[in-house]
Amino acid sequence: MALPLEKYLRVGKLPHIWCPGCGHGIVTQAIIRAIDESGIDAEKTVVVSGIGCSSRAPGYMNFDTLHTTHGRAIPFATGIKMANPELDVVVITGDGDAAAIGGNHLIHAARRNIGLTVICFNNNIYGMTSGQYSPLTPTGSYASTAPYGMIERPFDLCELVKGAGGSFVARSTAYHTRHLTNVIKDALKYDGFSFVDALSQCPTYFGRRNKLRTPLDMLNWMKDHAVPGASWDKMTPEEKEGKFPIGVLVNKPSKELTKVYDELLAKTAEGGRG
Amino acid sequence: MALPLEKYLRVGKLPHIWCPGCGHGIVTQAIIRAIDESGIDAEKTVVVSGIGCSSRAPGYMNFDTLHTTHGRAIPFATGIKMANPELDVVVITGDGDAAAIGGNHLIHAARRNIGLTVICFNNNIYGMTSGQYSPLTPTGSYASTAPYGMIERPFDLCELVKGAGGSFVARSTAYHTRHLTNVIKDALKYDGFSFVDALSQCPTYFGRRNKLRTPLDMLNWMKDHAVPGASWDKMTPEEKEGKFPIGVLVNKPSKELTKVYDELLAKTAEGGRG
Amino acid sequence: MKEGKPRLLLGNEACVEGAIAAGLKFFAGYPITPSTEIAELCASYLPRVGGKFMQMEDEIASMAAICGASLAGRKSMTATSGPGFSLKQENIGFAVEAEIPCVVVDVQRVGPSTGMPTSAAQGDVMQARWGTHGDHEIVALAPSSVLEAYTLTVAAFNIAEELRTPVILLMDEMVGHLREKVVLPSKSELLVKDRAKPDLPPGQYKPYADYGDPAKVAPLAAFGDGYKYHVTGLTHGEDGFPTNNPELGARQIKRINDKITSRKKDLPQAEELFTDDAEVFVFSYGGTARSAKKAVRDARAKGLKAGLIRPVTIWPFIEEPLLKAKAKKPKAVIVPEMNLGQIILPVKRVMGDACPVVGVNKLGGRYIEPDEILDAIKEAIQSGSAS
Amino acid sequence: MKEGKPRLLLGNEACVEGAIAAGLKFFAGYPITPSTEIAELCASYLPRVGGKFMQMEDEIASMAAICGASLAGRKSMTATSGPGFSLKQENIGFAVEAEIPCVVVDVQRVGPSTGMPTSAAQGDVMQARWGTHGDHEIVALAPSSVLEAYTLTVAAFNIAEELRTPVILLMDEMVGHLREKVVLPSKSELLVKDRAKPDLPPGQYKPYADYGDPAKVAPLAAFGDGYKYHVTGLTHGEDGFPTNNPELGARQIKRINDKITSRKKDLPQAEELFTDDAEVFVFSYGGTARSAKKAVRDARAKGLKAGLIRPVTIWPFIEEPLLKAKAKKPKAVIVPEMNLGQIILPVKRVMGDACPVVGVNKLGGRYIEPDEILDAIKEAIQSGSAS
Amino acid sequence: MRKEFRLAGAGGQGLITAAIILAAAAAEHTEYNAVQSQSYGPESRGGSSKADVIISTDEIDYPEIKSPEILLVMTQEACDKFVPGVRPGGMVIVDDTYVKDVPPIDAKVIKYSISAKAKELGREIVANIVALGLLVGLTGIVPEEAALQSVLARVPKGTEELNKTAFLAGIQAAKEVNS
Amino acid sequence: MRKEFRLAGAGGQGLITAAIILAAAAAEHTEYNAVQSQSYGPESRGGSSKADVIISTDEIDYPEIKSPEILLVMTQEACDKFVPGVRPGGMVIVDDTYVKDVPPIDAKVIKYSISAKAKELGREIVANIVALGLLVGLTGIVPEEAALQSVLARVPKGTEELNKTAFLAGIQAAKEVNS
Amino acid sequence: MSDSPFEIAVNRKWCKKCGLCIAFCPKDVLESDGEGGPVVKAPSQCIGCLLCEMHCPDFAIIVRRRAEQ
Amino acid sequence: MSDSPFEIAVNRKWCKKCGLCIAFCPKDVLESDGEGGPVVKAPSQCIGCLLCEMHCPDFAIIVRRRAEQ
Ligand SMILES: Cc1ncc(C[n+]2csc(CCOP(=O)(O)OP(=O)(O)O)c2C)c(N)n1
Ligand SMILES: Cc1ncc(C[n+]2csc(CCOP(=O)(O)OP(=O)(O)O)c2C)c(N)n1
Ligand code: SF4
Ligand code: SF4
Ligand code: SF4
Ligand code: SF4
Ligand code: SF4
Ligand code: SF4
Ligand SMILES: [Mg+2]
Ligand SMILES: [Mg+2]
Repeated sequence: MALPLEKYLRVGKLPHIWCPGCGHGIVTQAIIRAIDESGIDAEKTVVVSGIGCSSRAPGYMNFDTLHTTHGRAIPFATGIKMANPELDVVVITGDGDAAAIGGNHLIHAARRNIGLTVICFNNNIYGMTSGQYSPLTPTGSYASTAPYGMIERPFDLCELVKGAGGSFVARSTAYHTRHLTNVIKDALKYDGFSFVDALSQCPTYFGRRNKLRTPLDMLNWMKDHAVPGASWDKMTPEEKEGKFPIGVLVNKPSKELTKVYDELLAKTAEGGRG
Repeated sequence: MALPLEKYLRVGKLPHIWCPGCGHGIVTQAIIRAIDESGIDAEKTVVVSGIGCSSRAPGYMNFDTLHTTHGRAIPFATGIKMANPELDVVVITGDGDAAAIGGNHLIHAARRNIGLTVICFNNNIYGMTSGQYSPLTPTGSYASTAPYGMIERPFDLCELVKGAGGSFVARSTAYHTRHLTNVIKDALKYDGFSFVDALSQCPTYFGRRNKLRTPLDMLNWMKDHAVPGASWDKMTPEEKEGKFPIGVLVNKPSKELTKVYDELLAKTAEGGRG
Repeated sequence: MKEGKPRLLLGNEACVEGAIAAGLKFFAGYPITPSTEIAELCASYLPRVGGKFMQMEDEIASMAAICGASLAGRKSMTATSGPGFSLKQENIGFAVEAEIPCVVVDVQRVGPSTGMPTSAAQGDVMQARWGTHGDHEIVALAPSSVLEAYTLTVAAFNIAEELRTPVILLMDEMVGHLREKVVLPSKSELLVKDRAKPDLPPGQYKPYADYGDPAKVAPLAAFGDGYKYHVTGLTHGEDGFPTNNPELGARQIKRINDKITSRKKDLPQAEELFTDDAEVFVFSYGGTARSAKKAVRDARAKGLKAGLIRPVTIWPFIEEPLLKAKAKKPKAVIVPEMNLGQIILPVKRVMGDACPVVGVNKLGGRYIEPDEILDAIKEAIQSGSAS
Repeated sequence: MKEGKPRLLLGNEACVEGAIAAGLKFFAGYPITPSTEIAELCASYLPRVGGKFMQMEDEIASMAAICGASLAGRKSMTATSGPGFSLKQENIGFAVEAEIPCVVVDVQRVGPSTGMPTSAAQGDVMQARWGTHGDHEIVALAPSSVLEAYTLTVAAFNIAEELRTPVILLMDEMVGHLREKVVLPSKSELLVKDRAKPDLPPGQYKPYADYGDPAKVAPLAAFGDGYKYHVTGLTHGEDGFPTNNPELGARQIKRINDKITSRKKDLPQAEELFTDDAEVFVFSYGGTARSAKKAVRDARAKGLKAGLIRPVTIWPFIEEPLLKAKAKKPKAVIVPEMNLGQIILPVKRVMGDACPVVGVNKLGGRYIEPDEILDAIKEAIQSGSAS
Repeated sequence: MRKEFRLAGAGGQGLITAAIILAAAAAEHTEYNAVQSQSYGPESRGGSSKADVIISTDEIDYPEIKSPEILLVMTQEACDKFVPGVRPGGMVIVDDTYVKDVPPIDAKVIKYSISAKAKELGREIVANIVALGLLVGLTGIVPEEAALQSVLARVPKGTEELNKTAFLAGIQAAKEVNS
Repeated sequence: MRKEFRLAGAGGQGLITAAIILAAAAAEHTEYNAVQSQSYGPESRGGSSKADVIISTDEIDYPEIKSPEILLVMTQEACDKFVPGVRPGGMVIVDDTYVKDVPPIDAKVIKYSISAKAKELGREIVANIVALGLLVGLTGIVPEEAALQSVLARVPKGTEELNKTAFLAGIQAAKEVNS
Repeated sequence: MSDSPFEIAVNRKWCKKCGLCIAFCPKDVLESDGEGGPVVKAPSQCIGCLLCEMHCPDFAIIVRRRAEQ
Repeated sequence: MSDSPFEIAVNRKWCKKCGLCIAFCPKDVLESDGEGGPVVKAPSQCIGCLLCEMHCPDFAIIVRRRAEQ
């Protein structure tokens, strides 16, 4: 079904500021489509972001939208969800926003199982500030602050969130648009903290510097290196080398925090311990 | 061998401020013993901490010692190690210091594989500020800020560090003093980022509130719930319930960051790309 | 809570009760001495009134969470002390820029850095004004008593909601950790203000409307109310969307500042004691003002014409009482502070060359004693007479 | 780098070259417009001189890392802009309290909050002074030109090392992003100071010795040198260990402040232009001072007796040039700032009731034009004559 | 009327609680004004403990006590530290379970084995309430009934009986030592 | 002598680089003072781009240009926006590959298909250097040799030849359009 | 004009000419306008797979089933 | 006094009487001083296992092999 643009986008704010071929528009579209297909109430949906190219997405999306400070989207969103658990709260963030400055909030939200859907537009680079390395920049890649090649190891964001206790973790890419949409739909449906590592391309600052000259090259790189989760589990470490799994990687039920809080409120209203 | 007190402790600063039966003294002793047994040079050893009861330990230890701000011991230590890779840099932190406010630094240091040995005095509570819950307080336990019982899920610190890419991860307890000492020795020997989750008891603020009336009760709880890593792997999820593994849980070689940097320096001295 | 009856309350506890009376429904914080009781009591009391307490991973997250909760329509508060106050600064700036009502309590202790965590100081006075980057005005109130810890917390919420701005309750350890007899105002005596809600339909609502009159502040819709509006920390236009237009940007920054300065007269005014015929004025706030009051009373008992000006609103700096004093050509203004001299700076600015402005400063966590202020009063009167 | 030859350099680049000339060996930072080039150039240049660049996970960690590296004996620096400067405040306070030499560059942009990231402002002036909690003094230098971005960075390192304190290089986008022709001083012209090392044996070394003379600062051993000493952010005694003794605590806080204020005369002094016979003074710093200089020159060309005071050291506030001006009974002091009026506050304090102190303020990222200042000069001279 | 009290001993002896109860009794059950404050250690654990109470008919501006009129000491350390500061003609109440030497002082010195008594009643932890009873009995600063109400309102649920016994034991002791 | 230049077009056309090279040529190879500045967009991507250069025999206090004497425009948008601000009697250099309409203006208007020329030379990306050559050729503000040195010092390694060709093509063009 | 049940709308104001729509179309429906933007060359071939639309970063190409309108 | 090769030193100034040393001694060498601190009751039984020392949070009990001194 064609995208119901006017319903979900602030068309008056378009065209957006993103560069030609930037993956962020593709992922944004997938989110909108997933929201549409999952039938959640747009009036009760809040989209929150930090700072970065990725974090500009909410400005184009026709919901209650909140563009916060760098790295802090998740705690802002936590306050919103706690204040009004009726709301569907979606967080849009970047690899720098979520995993560099915002890493702590990410793992704590995962631990708490607060009902947010966090989608990381992961382009392995700081786009907004012109191409410095991020904690997701692969070792050896070039960036404006890694002129001799990145010497640090990158995170595997899904492993990180899993290690923090996250009970819904998924990954997809800007290449796999339908898959990405479905994965986001699942994340929206999950009652608890859900995290989607959405690989996006930054042709301007990552691609050019790293011999992926066009957006298409970058999308094809995603195609070539992504492995469906089910196949992944059967691969040897050698086969896994350089590849990454996509799909819903963790999905186990666990009571969402505001629901637990509601029980606490019911208890204290009756006069519990304390 | 009896502890060579005078060599490693600032005896003039003792007795310490910790409460009777506090586990932090036990873990501190294990660290000193491990340093002694591993034969590293005390003059080239720096001990860094954040803020908390645990973080007071360096003040009693006869090395170059640095008592920083809450949660930030690891980045301070990172600067020290980068500035002088010859130094053995040990970080002493608490569950609040390392995993609440300092969680981001912990995961980034693990990711980078910078050569620090981080020992978390994990007493499941904020001791210094009188017993608020921490991200390690078990669900259902009581704390001054959880008068109705803790409703959040706790971290598994070892899983968290592993998820962040940590390549040396271990756990022991104040009950298992010899084991703890050995595990810390292994951590000190590891060339890269090493993390030890050292369970400690806070009788004053955790024990009293949670029906573990004496320090001994708390140590016995550790004994009863710890499972050696090897047995752990063979247990069913049901058997694991409520227990935790101890021992060296991850130990895989990976090049330490300052070593990688040295290679970069050698390369740029020759005039590399950039 | 039993209204009207006398009670012995801790300053920090009075703050929590005030907050709840003012409608607090969401508290996010991170423990730190000497503010911790505020978090602990919120954890205990809030669920009983259907509110929520959340201990966040740090102070940055706490400040963020209360902003979020406020946008979702709940009155929100956080509490901290020096180190945490430093960490909150970036998001306090966000609340200023995005005009989010909320209350931030800073129970001051000795700094800088970790300092002396359990000892009293008034060292964050200038930080409260200037701690976050960029041009901004802020409202900060300083209670001197346990009763004021209550009433000014209520006032802080009212101002926050009316002006759509973060309000700092600038306590100090002396007040926060003091237990004192209080008779709290009854519900009917209490003025509680709630934020205005938009009466325009969603399409027409301008969350950052500029009415030309800075004292008029746009109403704030709650997320989920159907307005689907945008909030950002970027400089923005009336619709809330970012602008790069320098004129628009300048106007927005100015408006946010002016809404506060233009309302100075509506903020809690200074308490004055014996100022009518005073020759020497003591200008003192917070816990220290208790010593100052005693010193002024003692001075009067000795026949010395001392007067007290106790600013309750610390920021924006309200000049009137000092200008009135200046007109009386006083012998001196004495400014006792548990710091190296902070509020004395604007006092000097206002007093100009009219008279000496003398600091009585004390560090290291000890209270300033009434006699130290009394000595300064005596000296001022003597040297003033001599000249 | 080719010394002595004229070059076209970016302000941010000159800062990096100055830092390296001063001995920078460790940079930790987190990218943020408009300071990012400083990080990028450090990443590129430092490894070539055996130094290290590290991009940390955030600004808090960056500030922590440079403190650590400095204690390990390396000259260290970080660079940021408003939002990051707010985040660094807690650990800047640590560096103050633990007396750790380091340089913090803040390239100011429009705030508050995210504001206008690529536009110029001077909105962090007061934050530089008061941003961290508790009583503290700070040194902040403001370059007006690309050459000064170089020379003042060198000066910042020298002051940091000599006084064992963090030094703020308070740039603004206007200077940081300006390319200008410069002739850098040669190595031999350059005065580079290194921190004093203890000459006492480890047992006797007092890392926080109080010599009675605040201008004398204890030497700083490097970690690993065998001194096995203790460093803390708690209020501490001469040996570096925490103290709860109020007298000791007060003395320590005072000493750390006095070491800076007592050395005012050794810090970079104001540039003065036509001040001898001026009737109107323009007091201006940073990028805006370029407009001020042009305005003053234009005024002189028109026969108007305007003079320029350009403070180079912003904090501690150096009063002498203003006191000299005050003695001349000027018609006005004009203070142009790309903010709502920050440095004008101490200027007013110093000028007292001597003459009007007039702000020329501009927000929204636009530079103040020379003509706007010239108009203020004209007006001051006219209304000064009229009265 | 203005009376200044200082209660001093070791952390864990519950003297802060006792001081709060005393101040609350005055504040909530009499016409007097009352303030209570305490010094915190570097952290709130271990070490010594000191709590002050001022009860007055006037407004209490400055809440710090320089030389208390009535001092209760429950450790030797507290005794050594605070006895010299007692107002001449004041009163020092000493728990001679732990305090062996009282420096010479121009004040009425009352000795009683407070902690021993508490132990005898079942748990030493109620020594603070025994001490409070003693203090109230000796000074008559607040009506006994008011003080007892305050005790019952502020001790942990389930310990009311024990604390009441302890308080009354203190009152009784006051009669004994005074006689 | 004081000359003010503005180079304006789209992000990615390399006009900032051209401005830097121009200023550097003056600063590093002549006695003149020079400053160069640019406006950044909300972010440094996409959108329009504007770079200013002042070259002067005097000290340059205020670095902002109000009405440039020489304006280079490489997009229609830039043309529309900046042409009206050109100093009367100044010069406007227009890349008529992209600029179709030039508003009437009291200035010398020079049109040349800069981008087309660059494409012809191999890569449109060197249009900025063609433009620079044209500008230097037309104004003579710096010696051609100095400008060329600056070009070679500041373009990516491996592209020197192409850029030299581009620069010389610009110089050549200047002769053509001037004749 | 076409016998496909799908109609393809390109919004030239938003299109940034990245060429992704063209590259992803499995049916060669689209061709480049010379600068990377799409020209609908063979509308009848369109199978409505939405690959162009879903890969467009600029919401600039929308494929609608004619009935949808 | 004892025929054990180990000597047990208790530092009463540091000991906080938590009782852990006593509880952990496998040989009942230690007994409580009534307040939780250790009294060396049966020095001859000491096997030098160090469990007391290593569980002492206060560095207040040290067991040395006599030869060590
Ligand atoms: C506190 C703070 N530090 C730094 C910045 C500068 N900054 C803005 S966005 C960004 C990185 C964005 O990277 P990412 O989150 O990956 O988003 P992308 O632009 O790549 O989509 C940085 C460092 C800031 N705005 N605030
Ligand atoms: C920025 C900041 N926030 C809060 C505090 C207060 N604080 C000091 S220690 C601490 C928690 C300590 O807990 P943990 O790290 O578990 O150490 P423990 O005392 O339990 O050993 C807190 C919240 C602080 N000093 N600084
Ligand atoms: S810089 Fe990169 S991430 Fe940002 S808009 Fe351009 S392509 Fe996208
Ligand atoms: S409060 Fe807890 S952690 Fe702190 S010293 Fe006491 S027992 Fe140890
Ligand atoms: S919908 Fe499919 S077939 Fe039709 S134009 Fe798009 S990509 Fe091609
Ligand atoms: S994918 Fe979109 S932006 Fe790219 S060329 Fe096609 S229509 Fe244009
Ligand atoms: S060393 Fe072992 S046997 Fe000896 S006293 Fe200690 S615990 Fe007992
Ligand atoms: S373990 Fe240590 S502190 Fe505890 S009783 Fe034994 S000697 Fe004393
Ligand atoms: Mg990114
Ligand atoms: Mg802890």
